[in-house]
Parts: sequence; C-alpha cells; structure tokens
Amino acid sequence: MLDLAQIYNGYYFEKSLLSIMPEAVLIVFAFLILLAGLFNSPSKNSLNSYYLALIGIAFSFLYLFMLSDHTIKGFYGSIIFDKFDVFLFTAILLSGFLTILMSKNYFDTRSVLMPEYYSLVLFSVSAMMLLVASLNLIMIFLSIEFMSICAYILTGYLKGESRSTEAAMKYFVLGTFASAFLLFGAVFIYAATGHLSLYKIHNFIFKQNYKVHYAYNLHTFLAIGLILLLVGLAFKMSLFPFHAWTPDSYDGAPTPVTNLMATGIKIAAFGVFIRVFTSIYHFDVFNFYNILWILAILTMTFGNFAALLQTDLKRLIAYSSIAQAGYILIGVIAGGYYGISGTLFYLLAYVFMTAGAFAIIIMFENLNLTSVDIKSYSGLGYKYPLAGAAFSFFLLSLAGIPVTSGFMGKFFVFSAAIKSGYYWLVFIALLNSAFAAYYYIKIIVKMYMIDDEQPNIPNNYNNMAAAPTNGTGARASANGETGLVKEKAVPSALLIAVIICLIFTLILGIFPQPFISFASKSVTSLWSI
Amino acid sequence: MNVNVNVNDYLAVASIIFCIGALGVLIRKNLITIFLSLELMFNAANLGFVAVSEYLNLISGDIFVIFIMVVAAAEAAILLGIAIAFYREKGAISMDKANELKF
Amino acid sequence: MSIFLKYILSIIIFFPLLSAFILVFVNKKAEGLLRNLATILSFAEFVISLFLFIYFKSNTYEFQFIERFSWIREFGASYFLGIDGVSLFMILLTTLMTFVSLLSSYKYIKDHVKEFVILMLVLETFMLGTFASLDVLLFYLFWEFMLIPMYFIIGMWGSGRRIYSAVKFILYTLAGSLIMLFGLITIFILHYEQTGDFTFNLLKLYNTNIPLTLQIVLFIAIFLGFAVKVPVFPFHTWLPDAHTEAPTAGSVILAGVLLKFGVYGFFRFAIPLMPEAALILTPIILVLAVISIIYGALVSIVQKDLKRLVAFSSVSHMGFIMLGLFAMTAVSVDGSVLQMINHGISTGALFLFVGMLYERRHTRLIADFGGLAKKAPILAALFMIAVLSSVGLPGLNGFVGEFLILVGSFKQYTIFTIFATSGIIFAAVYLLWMFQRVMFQDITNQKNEDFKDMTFREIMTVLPLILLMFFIGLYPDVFLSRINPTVVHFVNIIEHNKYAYNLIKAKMGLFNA
Amino acid sequence: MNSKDLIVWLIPFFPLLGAILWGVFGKYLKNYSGYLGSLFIVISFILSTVIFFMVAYGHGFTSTLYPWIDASYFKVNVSTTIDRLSVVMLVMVTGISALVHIYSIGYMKDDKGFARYFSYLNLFVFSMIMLIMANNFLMLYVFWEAVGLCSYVLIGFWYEKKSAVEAGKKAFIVNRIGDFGFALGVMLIFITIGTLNYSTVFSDIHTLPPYLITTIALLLLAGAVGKSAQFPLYVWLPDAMEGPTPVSALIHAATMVTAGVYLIARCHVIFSYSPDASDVVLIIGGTTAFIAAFIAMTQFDIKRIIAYSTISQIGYMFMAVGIGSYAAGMFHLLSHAIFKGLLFLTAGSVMHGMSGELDLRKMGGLYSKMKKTAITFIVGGLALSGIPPFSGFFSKDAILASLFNKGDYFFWVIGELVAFMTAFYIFRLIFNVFFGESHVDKNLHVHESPNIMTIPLIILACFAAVFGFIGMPPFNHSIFYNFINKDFANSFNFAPAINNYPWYLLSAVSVIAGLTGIYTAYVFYIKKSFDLEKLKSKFKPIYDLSYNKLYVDEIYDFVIVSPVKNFSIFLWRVVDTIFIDGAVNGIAQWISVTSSKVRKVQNGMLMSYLFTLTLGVIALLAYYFVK
Repeated sequence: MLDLAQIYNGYYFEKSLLSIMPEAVLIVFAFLILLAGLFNSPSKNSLNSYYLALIGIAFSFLYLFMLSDHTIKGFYGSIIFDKFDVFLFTAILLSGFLTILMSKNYFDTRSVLMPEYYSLVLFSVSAMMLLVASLNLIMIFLSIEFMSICAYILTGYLKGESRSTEAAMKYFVLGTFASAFLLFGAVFIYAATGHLSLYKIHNFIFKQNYKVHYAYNLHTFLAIGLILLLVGLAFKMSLFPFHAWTPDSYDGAPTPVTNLMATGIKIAAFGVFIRVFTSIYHFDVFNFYNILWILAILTMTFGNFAALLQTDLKRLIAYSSIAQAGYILIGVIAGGYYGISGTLFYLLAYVFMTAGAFAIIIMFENLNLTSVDIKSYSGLGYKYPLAGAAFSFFLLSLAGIPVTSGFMGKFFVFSAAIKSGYYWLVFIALLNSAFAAYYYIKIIVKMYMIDDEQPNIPNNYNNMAAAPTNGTGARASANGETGLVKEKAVPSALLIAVIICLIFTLILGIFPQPFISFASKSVTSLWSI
Repeated sequence: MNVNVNVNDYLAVASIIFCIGALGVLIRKNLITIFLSLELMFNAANLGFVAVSEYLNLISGDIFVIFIMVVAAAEAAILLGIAIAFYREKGAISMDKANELKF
Repeated sequence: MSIFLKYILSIIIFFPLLSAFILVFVNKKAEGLLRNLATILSFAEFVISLFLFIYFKSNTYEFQFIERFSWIREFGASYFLGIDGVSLFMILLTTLMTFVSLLSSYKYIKDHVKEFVILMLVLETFMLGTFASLDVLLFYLFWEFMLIPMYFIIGMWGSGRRIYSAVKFILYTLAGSLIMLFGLITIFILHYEQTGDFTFNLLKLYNTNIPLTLQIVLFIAIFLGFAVKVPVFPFHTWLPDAHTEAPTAGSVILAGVLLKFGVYGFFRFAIPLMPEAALILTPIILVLAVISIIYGALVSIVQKDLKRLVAFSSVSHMGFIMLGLFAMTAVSVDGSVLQMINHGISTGALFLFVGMLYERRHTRLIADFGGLAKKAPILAALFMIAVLSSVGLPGLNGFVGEFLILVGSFKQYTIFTIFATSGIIFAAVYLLWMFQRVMFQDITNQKNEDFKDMTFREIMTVLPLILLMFFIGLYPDVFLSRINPTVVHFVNIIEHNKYAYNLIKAKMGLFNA
Repeated sequence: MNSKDLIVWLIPFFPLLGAILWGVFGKYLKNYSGYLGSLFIVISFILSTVIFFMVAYGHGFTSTLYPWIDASYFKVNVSTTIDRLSVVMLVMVTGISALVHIYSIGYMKDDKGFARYFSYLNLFVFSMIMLIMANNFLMLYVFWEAVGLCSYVLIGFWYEKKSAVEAGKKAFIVNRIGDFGFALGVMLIFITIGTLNYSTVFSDIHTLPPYLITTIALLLLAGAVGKSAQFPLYVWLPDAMEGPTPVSALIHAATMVTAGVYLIARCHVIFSYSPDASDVVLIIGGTTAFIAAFIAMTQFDIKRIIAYSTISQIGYMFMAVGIGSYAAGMFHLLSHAIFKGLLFLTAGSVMHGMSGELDLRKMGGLYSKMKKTAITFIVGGLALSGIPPFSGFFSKDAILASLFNKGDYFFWVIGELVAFMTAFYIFRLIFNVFFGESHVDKNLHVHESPNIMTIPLIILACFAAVFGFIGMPPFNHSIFYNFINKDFANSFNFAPAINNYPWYLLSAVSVIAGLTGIYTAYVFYIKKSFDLEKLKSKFKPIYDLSYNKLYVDEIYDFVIVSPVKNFSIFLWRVVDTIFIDGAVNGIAQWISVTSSKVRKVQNGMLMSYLFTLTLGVIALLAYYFVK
C-alpha cells in the first residue's frame, strides 16, 4: 500500500495537511458539488451531486484506510490523527454515507432538488471529524460551530414547512446559547491554566496536583471552566437538562438530516467528550464522576419516560436517542480500557440501528406518504413483510434484545461499569432498559397485531378472516392484498442502506469480535488510559 | 502593583456581561434581540480571552477571539436566513409563534 | 459419522433455523406445502436429536458432545456447547414438542401460516441453544431472544386480550432476565478479579467464591430471572394470561418447554454458582414452592376457562418441581428432572386437547361443554389418559416424578412435603371435576350435538405423548439411568458446600433449628 | 423365569390382555368381549388355584419381573410375593370375578358400552391381582390407586347420569384423601427403613422407635379406611351404588373394599408392634359397624342397604384385625366376599327383573315371580345374619369369640348388637321384597333372570352354604386357621380364641342375636303387629338420624367442601387478580401517568427550553460548589 506518510516525510505543512486528509477530501468534494451546481440543470444536478457526495465519502474512506496505522499531529498540535480517530471517523463517515443514501429518495419524492444539500452534508461530516480530531479548545469550538451551522441549515432545509423552520430556529438559538457557555468555560480554563491545548492543560493540572488551599481561585476557575465546557458538550450529547433541542429539531428536520443528527453529531460529541474527559476531567481533584453519574441516570430515565407515550415516531426515536445517550455515558463513566472501548462499540452499533430505523421510517414515509404517526403503522408488518421485519429488528436492537448489536453494546458498557464498581448505576440502567422495551415493542405491536376491541372472540376465526370492512390495512392484508394501496417499488438506495444496517446490526450482535478489538485498539491512543 | 486584581476584575466584568446576555436571551421574545444578547455573551467571552492573554502575555487567546468573531459573523448570516424564513411562515419573528413542535 | 457426532449439537441447534430459512423462499400462498414442509423438517430435527440419546454415555456426569470455539476474546466469551443427562432430555423434549405443536396447528392457524411456521422453527433453535450452551453469555443470548418469537406467536395468533398478554409476557420475563443479567455479569467480573481470567465459561465460573452477602443479593437477582419463568407463586400472573390467549401450539411450547427454563436455570446456574446462598434461601423458596402447589391447585378448582385451569394447574406442578429441586437430595432432584419431562408431556397434551375442543366449538368455557364422551369416545379416552397422568395416577408418568420428589424431600422438609402431598388430592379434584363437566353427563348445549371425534392427524399428534406417558410410568429407568449421574454430581456439589454453609449458619445464627 | 414365575405372571397377564383388547378394539370385538373376558378370568382363576395348591403344599416365594424405578438410593422392582395370604386372596378374587363376569354377560347384554364395560372390569381384576401380589409398598400403592381408578370409571360407567359421575368422582377423591395418608406412610417407611420391600420392612420395623411405628401404622390405616369405606370416609360407598350392580358386587362388596383389611393383615407386623394403632383400628371398626348397621335399618334403596351392610361387615373385619386376630378377619373377609357378592348379584337380578327398580316400597311378593333369585337371596341373607350353617355364622362367630376372649367385652356387645341389627335390616329387605303383598305397579312385567345370571347365583349360594365349615369353631383348631395362620405367627399380640369360655355359648348368643333380628323383622313387616308409623313418630329423632344417614354428607359439605371452594374463589378473585396483578398493572399505570407528566416538560416554548438549560447550568455549579 502506498504510504503517504513516507512521501510527505519531513515537510511540516504537508504533514499537518496529511493529518486532516480525510476531512479535507470531504471539503474538497463539497466544493466540487457547489461548483458542479453552476454548470448543469438542477435535475441532473442533484443526481450528480448525489454521486459526487458518495464518491467523496468513498475517497475519505480510502484516505482513512491508507493512513489508518499512523499517528499524525498537525497544525501545531491542535489536530491529531490517531487510532481513536480512525474508529470514530469510520463511524461518522458511515453515518454520513447512510444519510446520503437515504436523502436522495427522500428529497426526490418531495421534489426538493438542491445540490447544496449534499455539500452541506459533506461539510457537516467533515466538521464532525474535525471535532473528534481536535486537541485544542479553539479547534473544538470552531468545529462545533462549523458542524452546528451546517446542522442549522440542514434542519431548516425543507422550505415552506413551518415545522422545519421552527426546528431550525429553536436549534439555532439553543445551540448558540450552549456554545456561548462553552466559550465562557474556555475563558475560565484559559485563565486558570494559560493553555488552550488539551495536552498542555492536562500536563498543567497533572503537574500541580491541586490542594484546595493552594491557589484556590485557580482551582475555582478551572472548575467553573470545566463545568461550563461540560455544558457545551453535554448539549451536543443531549444529556438531560440540556436535551431540550433534541426532540423538536429531530422532529422538524427532514428525516435524513434527523438521522445525521442522531448518529453523526452524537458520535462526534461523544468522541470529543471522551477525548476531553480522558485528558482533563478525569482527575480526582474535581471528581466529576458523580455529576456524570447523576446526569446519566437523569438522561436515560427522562428519555424513556418521555418516549413511553410518544406517538410521533421521529420524536419517539429522538427521546429514545436521549435515553441511549444516557447508556452510552455509563461507558464513559466506567472509563478505562473496557469502558471506553465498550462506548465506542456502542456508538458504532448505535449508528447502524438508528440509521436503519430511520431508513425504514423514510421508506414508509415515502411509500404511503403518511405522517410518521404511529397510528399509520398499524398492519404495515403485513403489507411490507420484509421492511416490517427489518424495522422490528432495529427496534429490538434499540431495546437491547440479544443477537442484535444493541444488546452487545449495552452488555459491554454495563459490564465495564460493573467492573469499575458502579453497581447501582447499572442496576438502574437495566431497569430503564426493561421498561424502555415497552415503547419499542408498542411499535411492533402496531405493525403486527391489530387489537380487536371485543375480547373472547378468537381473531383467527373472525377478524383475520373477516371481510375488509374494517379500515385498518392489516386486517385487509390478512386476506390477500385486497383493497390496499398498491405496493410501490422500494428505491434501491434506501434498500441498500437498510440492508447494510441490517447486516451490520446482526454481525455486531452475533460476532462482535473484530469490532470490539478494533475499538479497544483505538482506545490505546488516548492519554491516561 | 497587583495584577491579579486587574485580571480578576476583567473577568468579573466579562461574567457580568455574560450574565446580562444570558438574561437577555432568556427574557426577550424577539429573535433579533435574542441574537444580540447571544452576541453579547460571545463578546463577554472575547473580553475574557483578551484580558487573560494580555495578562499572561500569550497570543493564543487573541487568536481565539478572532476566530470567535468570524464565527459570530457567520452565525449572524445564518440567523438572518432563518429569521426571514420564519417571518415568511409566521408573519412575525416572536418566539411565541414557535410552538408547533411540542411534547 | 464421526464428524456428524462431533458437531451434532450445532447441527441440532441450527437445523431448525436452516429449515426456517428454507421456508422463507416458499410462496406464502402455498399454505399446505408450508405446513407439511415445516412439520416434516421438525420431525427430521427430532430424529436427528435422537442420535444424542443413542450416543449418550449414561454412566458419567461429564458434559458430552462438547464443542468450543473462541467468540469474543476481549470478554472471554466462547461458543461453548455441551450436554449432560438433564439437558439431553430437555433437548429431546424440545424437539418433540415443537414437532407435535406444529402438527397440532394445521387447523388452528388459519392465516399468516408462513410467518407462523418460521417463527416456530426459529423459536426451536433458540430453545435448543439455551439448553445446550455452557457459556453464560451464549446462554443469555439464546435465553432472551427466545422471548421474541414466543411473543409474536402469542400476539399474532392468540385470541381475546392477546396483545395485553403478549406484552405482559415479554415485559415480565424481560425485566426478570435483565436483573438476572446483572447478576451474571457481576459474577463474571468477580471471577475475573479473583483469577484475573476473563471468561464466561460456566464450568470455570463455578469455582468463583463469592462473599456471602453479595452472594445472597446476586442469588435473589438471578432468582427473579428464573422464578418468573418457572413461575413461582408471586411471579406467576403472566402465565394464565399468556397460556389462555396463546394459540394451542404456543401454549404447548410454553408449557412444554419454556417453563422448564426456569428450573433448568436454577439447576445449571443459580444453585451451582451460589450454593451457600441457595442453601440459606432454601426455606423461603420452598415456602414459595409449596404455596405455588396449593395455590395453583386451589385456584384451578374454580376456573371457568379450560386453558386457565390447565395454566394454573401447571403453576401447581411447577411448584412440585421446585420443591424437588430445592430439597436437593439425589432422589428429589431426580424426581423433579423427571417431572420436568412429565409436566411437559402431560400439560402439553392437555393443551392439545383443549385446543381440539376449541377448534371444534370456538369456546374454552367449561360450561359450554358437557356430554362430549358420547360424541367423541376416542377423544374422551385419550383426554382421560392425559388428565390422569396430570393427576399423577400411578402407572402413568406423573406419578413417578411426583413420588420421587416427595419421597426425596420428605426426610429433610417433612412439613413442606406433607403440604405438598395434599396437592395430589386437589389435583384429582380440579382435573376430574373439569373432565366430568366437559366430557360426561348429558349434552346440555345443542352445539355439541354434532361434535366430531378426533381425526387421524390429531390422534397422531397426541399419540407420541400418550405412549410416552405410559412408557415413563412403567419403565422410567431409561430416563433415570441417564439423569441420575448428573443429578448425583449436582447434589455432591451442594453437599460439598454444606460444610461451608454450616459454618456460616453457625456464624450468623441463621434459622437455628 | 421358571414355570412357577411364569404361572404367577400369567395370572395378571390375561386380565390385562383382555383390558387392552376390549379397550382398543372394543368396537370390533364387542360380542366376544363378554365371553372371552370371562374366559380370561376363568383361566387366571384356574392358574391361581394351581398356585394356591403349590403354596399350600409347598411354600411361598417371590418373583421379579424387572427393575422399575432406580433413582440413586431409591430402588423399586416390579415383583410379587406369593404366600398363603396372597394366594387365598387370589383364589377368592379371581373366583368371584369369574362369576361376576359371567353374570355380567347377561346383565349388561344390551348395553352399548358392553366392550368398554368388560375392558374396565378386566382392568380392575388385573389391578386387584397385582395389588394382592405386590411385594413392596410402592407397587401396593400403585395398584391401590389403580383399583381406585377402576372403581371410578365403573361407578361412572353410565356417564350420562350426573349422579353416577358425581358418585365416581366422590369415590375417587375420598379415596385420594385416604391415599394421601397412605402415600405419606409409604414415604415414612422408606426414609426410616430405607427400602419398601415387605420382607425387609417387616423384619426391620421393630428397630424403629414406637411412636414412628404407630405413625406409620396410622398413616397406612388412613389408606385402609379410605379404601374400605370405614367410619370417617365411608361416605363414598353408598353413592357408589350408582354403578352397574355386578360392579357393586365385585368391587364394592367382595374385593376392592376389603383391600383395607388385606392391607392391615399384610402389615400385621407393623400393627402388632403398635398396640395403639391396633386399638384405633378396633375402635374405627366398631364405630363403623354400628353406624352403618344403624343407617341400614331405615333405608329403602335395596342396593344402598346392602352397601351399608357391607360397610358394617367390614367394620367387623376391622375389629378383628384390630385386636390382632387376623385369621378371623381374613376368614370373615372371604366368607363375606362370597355371601355379599351373592346378595348384590341377587339384588341385581331383582333389579333386572324389575327393570331397574330399587325402592323396596315398590316391591313385595316377588318370591313367586323369581324363585331362584329369591332363594339364593335368602341364603345370602341367612349367611349375613349369621345363622348356622351358613358361612356368615362361622366367620362372624370367630370374630365375636376372639373379641370376647380378648376381653374387649364392650366391642363384643357392640358386635352382638350389630349382629342383631344386621339380621333385622336384611330380613326387613327380604320380607319387603319377596313376601307380603305386592306394591309392584301392574304394567311392569316381572320376570326371572336368564340362566347365565342365575347359575352364578346358585354357585355362590352353594358356597355361602358350605364355605363356613373350613372355619368350624373352635376357630383356632379349624382348617382355615391352621392354613392361614402360618403367615401371622410372627405377630406377637395375636389373640387366639382361647376356650376359657365354651365356644358354643358364645355361638349361641350370636345365633340368638341373629334370630331375634329376623323375628323382629318378621313381626314388623309380615305380621304387622306394630303400627310402624307410630313407632317412627315415637322415635322420630333417632329415625330421622338414621334415615338421613346421620347427616354426614351435609356436615362434610358444610365443614370442608364449601369452605375450600370459597377460599379458592377468594384466592383467585382477590389475591391473584387484585393484589398481584393489581400491583403489576398499578406500576404500569404509575409509569404511564408519570410519563404523561414528564412529557409536559417539552412544551414547545423556546423560553422554557432556555430556562431548563440555564437551570441545569446553575444546578451543576451549585452542586459542584455546595458539596
């Protein structure tokens, strides 16, 4: 394999360029897409840009692959490319890839043809990658903003849809508000330590192991700074008190964008959080552990409770993603080799199951341009058996039932947590996932089981065989396809997305060996682990 | 002379400005005003950075400030876009209008 | 042949999955084909599983047909299969019951045949895997996914409040097994901390020595997981609903196999992993078991719905099994293992008959029947046999198991045993009363006038079970001789821990008696 | 397997074969089932007589078929013990069964369940034979239950009749209650002695502390009481008369109900080591004998009267084995089997002639219409009332004598009293049925039964007439005594009928008791020298008590049945539905309510979101710095 590191050896600038190669490629392609927009007709245009975007992702993957076993620092140590990045980049690129696959069909059916869309996606993906790669508060802030700005635009992308705009607006205000906190936190950290580079801050704190009597205000500053920084990151991770944007913007945004936010942004946020946490938060002097402890519990409990009675599927998944964030956070708290690698694995698994779920939601949204309201799902399991089965599979994975990646993720994270002695945390988490199962199952019930109101009447004899007088699709579907919407052909792109997600969810669930070892390899490149 | 005091004062002022900004965001309804308050918060941060980097004779803070300004500008652009779109649909840019998405 | 025997367990486990996969490609309109194919394949599966029985070495407690491959290195989980005397028969029971229930559902399952047969076969795979796996994580994987097909079977082909029942079933069991997972992981971690060896190998985990208090906590955690499945007294309320609303095949599998998992779990995991805790908590569990026996029996007396009655009766029977297991003498454990098989057969058969009645009359209320014996003598006769075997009439299978259980537990837990023994009276009461009201007396309900007797298929469905009832009743040695070594080993483990337990008892002054 | 074993195993084989054949292929073998079935039984009767002589002129032996249960330290074989006790029973059972089978061919001729009937009957014979031959307590228990099952199905043979089915169920469940004790006893034996084989158990029983022996004995007794319809548990037997009459003859008179006595005789070692238990047996026997006779005096259903007399006769047997004179008990068992079988069959014949009529108020003067039946019936009656030279006299006399000699004068008095009552009620029956003016409604054509039914009657009658002589008093010098007692020799408190009182005085007393009974009946029902109605009103309370069977059924229903039922309903409706399910659903309810509250947090207002966020920040800071 041709070794770029050797070629550019010695030239500092190229080296630092090399360190951001995967991101850079994406950005280049994003610009290409914009340029292409100038030259040809909108209809062809969107198609081209779609392919360009895919190619871009592919190239980025290629670079990632070629660089995978190097550790390159660039831009005066503010950006690093290491094993940790390799793993998270993979996840992020995957989520971007899946998003793009979903997008085409989604926007085609809504006849929104805009090449910028894809470039924006690429931009935001690259921003996420930068965020993960950054070792410096400046870089963190910049990439967060970069990412967020793209996200704002994408959220409001459906013109004329007031929901979309509203979502964008809320997201914008809240996001900016949060990053203001982050900034101000940075100020305090800067004031306390005089550094903006995580590495330096780490060393600074490490050298003078704080006693409270020594330099009290410094310690206070640092603490305040860290907390505010935490707020900024927690917002992106959508932990409990800072979660408010999640449901609304997920709901309002175009579904592919929701997918991007649910997977990509979450991964990036957790990635950077892990980096920051492992470098500067983990010191005992601050003991942030019980804060996170509480946050985790609040987050998962809130998420599940709010999701329980939810009828709008996108919102439901939004809330469930909040709950998932809680579970993932447990891994971070557990820390250590197993904790972090478990977390990474969970993130990867999370990409596939969430993306898969969204893909199916889009499919149903398009097939019978219904709302994403759960009612419209009744009996879909019969109308589209395979899609229904796949959807149930993803939902079960989200619920954490075995042979799905969701279970394995939970399992790794929880066992790591128990290993570090967080018995109660795990216990509560388990109770949570027990009753979280209810609302995932509720959807499956809707899809497959039509509640016949009058009990003591065997459905097999009356309802299922009954003439399709009753409105719901499934009963009709039960006796042939009579009186049903004609099945449209499922668009290939979506199908590919679903299949990919399905395969990986299954593989991660049954044979996680390579992935977990990949994750644990990537963990080694973090400090203080 | 005691430098510590100065920088602390700077920071105190910055914090006050920040809080004012935050309050503005919280209590105002008009989108533009809210954005201005956000800017205020950002600038509070800027002030802090400048003061600290001055005090520690570092340059990184100042660099950060420049970046922040750029970002703020970009955000202004976005906000205007959103605000216009919002106005198109709701006929106003008051927060109260934005209550379609809930629960 | 040798290669076949080497991987026989995997073959047995995954053959149904393969069959299901084949069935995916059959056109869903061709229902007859689907049914026949599924039945034939499951029968083939049963035949394959008989090889286990043939090649099983009956004079050792060591695990046999062991297969082992690395699975998740980081967490020391491996694909580790193997069976002993107990799991052998559980596997045979599973394959048989699946075949029977598929055969039984030709008429009952009218729609979504394809989905149904596929789900049944998938379910079979996971049940078999659960019985065969010696790796805790693997076990849990099979254990918990098993719920899903069952849940679909209840929810899609059930009757009445089937959705309520299905959801209740899955949430109950899910909650139980998640708490259990907590316990299992904790033991795994403890073992790691003691030996520095990250492994889910059950046989290694047996050597973990867990501090007593923690042991008790964990035992309770795992107890919940299994007790829900059994079900033991306060955790039983999902069972009547699930049984009642499930389709016949579902009930048969549920009663025949799924309930056994709880006891099997205790036998394989809970007790050997935490013997001291088990010994300390034994009195409480026995109280629960005895309550289940009498409670189940009493409640079944007054049931109006046939299936509900049988469901509660199996609560009572499972109580016997728990009693036998936790009395922890070789005889009683022998008995309860045998009784696991018996209960599977008898209660399975009962559900089949109830299903037949239901197919003919679309009702399960006892009051709607009566005088059927005149119309359907064969049905009456065979049903009678099933009832009597469930009553525990000597000469049929039920008796041997119950008697061994009671005789084994008598010495140590006399009072419990006496109460439990009273269960045999009640069993006679509710079952015979039910039978009388359904089969005997004059035909009160005109709808019963054109009541059809059993078809050939139906006879074939129950015949294996009926024959087994007699066989086990008259010559149980075939089973006991294979079960016994395992059980004796199990009891020895406990006895070995008795010493430590007595020390603890002395120290903590537990139950001075 | 040598010839001996072969013969032994062939005895139960034939009935079993019959049971299976008629059970499975009944539809096709309908017409043969009767004759073939009887043939099978006859064969096994012949075989058992062969065995009988083998044992009589040789000695007992055991023979094992195959190991049944082998669970670590719990081992039981399927094997038999053949000794004098069992062969005597074998001959009796097979003999009477054979007769009953033959009789049934006529009796059940045009019943649609003909084959089913014979299959059940053969099954019963098989079970009974195995019960007798069993050589360990588990097998005993197994076939103990099995005969119970047979009686269940045979009582409920006409399953369209609710009363029949109810009776069957009652019989089974009441027996179960007894067997509950029995089972416990068996377990206790196992855990104390470590095996269930008769020989070992009986040889080791003395090593146990007395209280254990007593417990075991009493538990076994519970089983015996249930099966033999003794005092607290006798209620099922009268109802059992719902079954076909031959069944009543075979199962509920001759064989099954006496299994209790057989059990005690079989376990005489255990009982003889526990005087207390023996006393309990005695008391139960006495009480039952009296109560049953007392009730029998006022009943009108002829079968029920005979049923009650069975109960009271078995009471005699219990008294006998209670004082340890097992030989006398067995002797009475055998003779009773014969004459009670006879009585039932004749009653059946009467029913057959009267086309199912059972109420003796609707009969009378049948003597002329059915002579054979009448005569045989009277023979039976005389035997029952203990009039020499009929068998009843000898056997009852043996019991009474041994009671007297044992010094249990109280029970001896009761015995004599019962003897009187017995004679009274049976002749009340006879007079009302066969003599006096006829109350038969005119359009009912009364006829004598066919020969196939009467021949067995005659055979039995002859036996009833002559059988007794093998027990010629003084009993302890009689043939039977010398034959059977070899098995009872090892029971220490055995009470021989020592002749410290001349036996003929005692016999005279009981004969007089019998005769007075008969005479009273004669005075009441033939000469009518008293106004019965006045008598009734005079002794109304006693009469009602007797007429209503001491209200025992009502009491049981009030004390046991309905409380259990209500308690069950309570458990189901309250504990299960309200408490447990209530708790579960309550949690679910709570969760959903909470979640509906929680959702309100997301109220869509940006302001509130911002506030939550800020509050979060403040909370974090506060938490961090406050603590």
